[in-house]
Amino acid sequence: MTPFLVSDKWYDIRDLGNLSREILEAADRILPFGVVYVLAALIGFVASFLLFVLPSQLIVGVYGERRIIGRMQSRLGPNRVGPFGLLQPIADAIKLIQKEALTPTRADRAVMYIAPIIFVMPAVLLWAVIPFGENMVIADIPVSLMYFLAVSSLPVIATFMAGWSANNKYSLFGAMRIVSMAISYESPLVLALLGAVVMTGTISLSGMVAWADEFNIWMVFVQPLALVIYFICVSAELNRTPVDIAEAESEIVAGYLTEYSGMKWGLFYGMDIGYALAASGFAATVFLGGWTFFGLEQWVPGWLIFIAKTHLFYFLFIWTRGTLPRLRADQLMAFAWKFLLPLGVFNLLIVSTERMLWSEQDYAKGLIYVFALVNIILSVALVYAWARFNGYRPERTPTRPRLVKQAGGYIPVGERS
Amino acid sequence: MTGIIKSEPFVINIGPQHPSTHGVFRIKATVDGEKVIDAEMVMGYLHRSMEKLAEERTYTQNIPFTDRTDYLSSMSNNLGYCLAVEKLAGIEVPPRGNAIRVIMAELQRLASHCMAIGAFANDTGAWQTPVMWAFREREKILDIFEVTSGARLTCNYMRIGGVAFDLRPEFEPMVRRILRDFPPFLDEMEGLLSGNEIFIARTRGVGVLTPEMATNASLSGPMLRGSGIAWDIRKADPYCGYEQYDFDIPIGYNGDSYDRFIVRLEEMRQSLKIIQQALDGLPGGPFRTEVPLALRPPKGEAYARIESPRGELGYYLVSDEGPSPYRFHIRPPSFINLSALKEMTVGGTVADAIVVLGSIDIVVGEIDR
Amino acid sequence: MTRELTGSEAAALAEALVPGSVDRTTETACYLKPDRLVETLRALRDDPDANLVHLTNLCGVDYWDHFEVVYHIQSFEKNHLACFKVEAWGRENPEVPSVTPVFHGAWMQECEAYDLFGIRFAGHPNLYRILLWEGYPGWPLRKDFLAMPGGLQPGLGEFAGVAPRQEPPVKVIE
Amino acid sequence: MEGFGPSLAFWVLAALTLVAAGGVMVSRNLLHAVLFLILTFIGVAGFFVLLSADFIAMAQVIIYVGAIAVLVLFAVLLTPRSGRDNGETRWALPGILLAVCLAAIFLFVVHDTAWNTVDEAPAGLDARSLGTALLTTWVVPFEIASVLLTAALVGAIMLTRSPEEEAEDALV
Repeated sequence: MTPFLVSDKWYDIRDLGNLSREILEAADRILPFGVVYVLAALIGFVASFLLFVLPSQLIVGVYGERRIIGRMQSRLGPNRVGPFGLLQPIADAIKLIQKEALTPTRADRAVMYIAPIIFVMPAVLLWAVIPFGENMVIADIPVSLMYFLAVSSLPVIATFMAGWSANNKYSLFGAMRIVSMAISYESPLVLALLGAVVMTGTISLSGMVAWADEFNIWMVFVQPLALVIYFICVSAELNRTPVDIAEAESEIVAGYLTEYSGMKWGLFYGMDIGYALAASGFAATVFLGGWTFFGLEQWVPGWLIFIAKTHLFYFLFIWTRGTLPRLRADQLMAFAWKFLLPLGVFNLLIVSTERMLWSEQDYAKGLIYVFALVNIILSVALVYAWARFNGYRPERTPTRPRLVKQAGGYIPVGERS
Repeated sequence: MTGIIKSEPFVINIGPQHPSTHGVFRIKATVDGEKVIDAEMVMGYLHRSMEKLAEERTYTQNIPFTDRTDYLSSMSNNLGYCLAVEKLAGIEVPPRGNAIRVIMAELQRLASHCMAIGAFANDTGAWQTPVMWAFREREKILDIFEVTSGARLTCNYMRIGGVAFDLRPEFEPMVRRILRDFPPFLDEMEGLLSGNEIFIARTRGVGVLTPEMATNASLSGPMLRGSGIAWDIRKADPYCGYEQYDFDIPIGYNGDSYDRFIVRLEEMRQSLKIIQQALDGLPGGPFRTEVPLALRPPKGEAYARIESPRGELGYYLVSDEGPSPYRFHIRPPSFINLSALKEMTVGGTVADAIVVLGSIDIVVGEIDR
Repeated sequence: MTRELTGSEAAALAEALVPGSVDRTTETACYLKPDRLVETLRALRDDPDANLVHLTNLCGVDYWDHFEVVYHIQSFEKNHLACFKVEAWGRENPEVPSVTPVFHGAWMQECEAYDLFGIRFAGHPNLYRILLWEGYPGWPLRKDFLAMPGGLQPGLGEFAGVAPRQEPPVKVIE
Repeated sequence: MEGFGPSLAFWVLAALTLVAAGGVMVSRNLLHAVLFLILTFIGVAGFFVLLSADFIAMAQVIIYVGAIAVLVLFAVLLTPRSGRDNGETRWALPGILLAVCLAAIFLFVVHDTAWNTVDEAPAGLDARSLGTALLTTWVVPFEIASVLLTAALVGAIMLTRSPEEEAEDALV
């Protein structure tokens, strides 16, 4: 199974967890009790910032997003600072730090100051439970899926605080919208994830990866509808473009960020990308099999596979951002309650039935592929049927105007000219 | 027990510094939650008193002013003013001059509509992609203007009695390239926006204008045609020989923002048709009638109008036989197209108001003059 | 080709609908009596023969002793354009009736004419200074405007909104 | 609970929760009170973690912080009086008296009850056993609670409907 690398040894590069564990245990033998954990936390913070936050969130996130969007918009994107413009995010950050952080006179200063800090913390905490590879998870708690949902509900509070405290009507609009959207989109999101939970029978992310590894199938094939619902809901919660009504720049200027400037704004901006990456990582873990790739992880380090999957998913966010217009707030609410929520319930019903059948068959391995096929067909049919039921008739919209040869008065729609 | 959640109406200023007002223009909107219950326009931030200034300068010196009213379609503005002066003084333009004018005006319509649909898509929230694509094409047209007139935005190319310079040899291949490249771009734009469910959901049924309302509110251009009224001054009152060209008037169905968008898109196709015909049949000969620099038209008045990209652009000139106009009035299409803004926005949400404003396609330089 | 009605043609249309509404005619325009203006334009708008439904242009002109308000109204179906005018005498408080009840599109243009000429439009729902700010001294498009504050020569000194300096640096018109 | 870390965590969390709870009472701005309430919820979730009830801690954060607090924020924003502070109330003195009485009862109960202590965390506090318990042993209370919540949902919708909306629906 292990062709050229020896497993379970600290020098096995496929598994960085071994290395860090070896180092920790060695240090624990030398240092007095407890000190090593404080040291490890400090080193871990610095190292994760240097090794992960900086390259992944700043370089790949900001730079990659700007380059890809630039390519989609037939322009170049950042290409001046450093090789290929790679240092552009760092230059931006330095610029933002130098800028004055203005606070409006009548603003609620304390709340406005705390909001970006509260916004940043969950973005970092989210990564604690995501397995990067075998044994490479910071806190392998048994309820890690719940943990992810719980922590990711915190930034809503921070954005609300930001919008409300700035004493600006646009900000207040943004705060109102984000609060109503958080309420609406939390329920279909949880319903969609429940499908995956019921299928795997665990709420631990490592358990889900192990399930994908065991049955050699990714959750996305078993639960395609859940992934679609998850993607839409998470876009809404993260304020990504098709549904970024909370900071809709053409309507309410910048929403809850209107009065922010300098690094306070920079934290919001940077962590938006951080959340999008965390959500992508979560999706890669739950739906795309995490660090496994049908056996390829024996040859390639698992964490590389995981990062590739994460950025594949993140590319979806960028793609939708570069393509789609924005929905209106009331349309979004209607979409969540009338479309996503019923679909989520249907999906849960289907997956529960399948799970029951499956458990009666003693979790036969072949049956899961049948389920996958059935679910893909059912999902398409369900979306189509529910859209028709909601009165969706695409053929009613003519996309070309009528043409007339001669100028004159009003021509009613029925009349040919 | 009533049990109704009541929200307090409050006033928000959309503008003057706002990403979607396309300049310093302000809507004072009273909103109840997200719903607009009253809208009031505040304008004049860019008022430069052009009509007064023009009374102190000669007829020829006034041409650069017209560049700066609607700075997104300076060729059309030049043309309208020159037509008014020619009508007042009874000057004939040679056929080559007319053909060049038509090509320029139609290229300007392409450039201006690029901006209009790009900015409109931006207002619906499409994050910059349509506007960038539109700008890519617009740049090519501005390059042609640069080659021909020396300026990209404020061209100052038309003259009383013709145009300022003859065409350069590079001109024709550049226009042919536009004719080749533009239809694929329009198809691309249609693929990106016209059939997009979100775009349709955002614009269909938003800012509906009935034909009666559109007529009564003096609207013109794509606003009028979007409401189903077949009215195009190029057809109804041809100038510069538009009667020789074969083209159609696109008209909409319900008069909503989406109709105005597809009308603009189709107008670009029609413009390409006109340019093709005008370029194929470009006559030789002089491009300008010689006109005295200090022109003194006979006593009288003239109202001449053209179909500018935004609608009916009229110039009303009164002459007292002096070297400068006694009265110089511009009938700005985007100013008068705003007449129905309140009727279109009230009852919708703030997001709808932005879409409606985008569909009107205002240029603040023209509103305030 | 749009037919531009001559003054007498336009007068005939107006006179047929509202007798006694025409003041006089010129070659290009038909002068209406101010007190019959709204009535006449409404009749012309509703009459299927005249069908003057689209008020294209509305503007004021200052002729020193009187002001004229010019209305260009066109028909889509008949494809003709008529020019009507009304006169307002006196420089202190010129007033003409507002046609906003007939043509909604007139309201902004009337505001503009009020703003720049000081012509009051009686019956306008909300006549305010649309381009300049409330309290701006003077009416900029009047012919005597630049000579007004402190009697300054046009193009040489200060704007009307600025208080004149103690010693005007420019020559004063006698 | 033993060891330095958990003890420290307990005292920090206790201080945080108490200060935040005090903040809810004394803050004059309604929105600040809600934000302090959220902090209190998070502190309580921390206690659940200390009690090795991970699932309940996470549920506490999801439901109370993610949903209920957001709903409260929403309600406060929609209330026209939210701009005013709530400091000027005639009920300050009775409120304090009530709080003192309540505190006395709690202290009495805490002091007088013979708490039995265990050395290690009880087994079966994970999500699976919780779900099994809810859907087997406690299924009747669970269902009754669900029906109650559904009734509350329907009632809330009915109460917030305006007469105009009802008239619109009647036409359709």
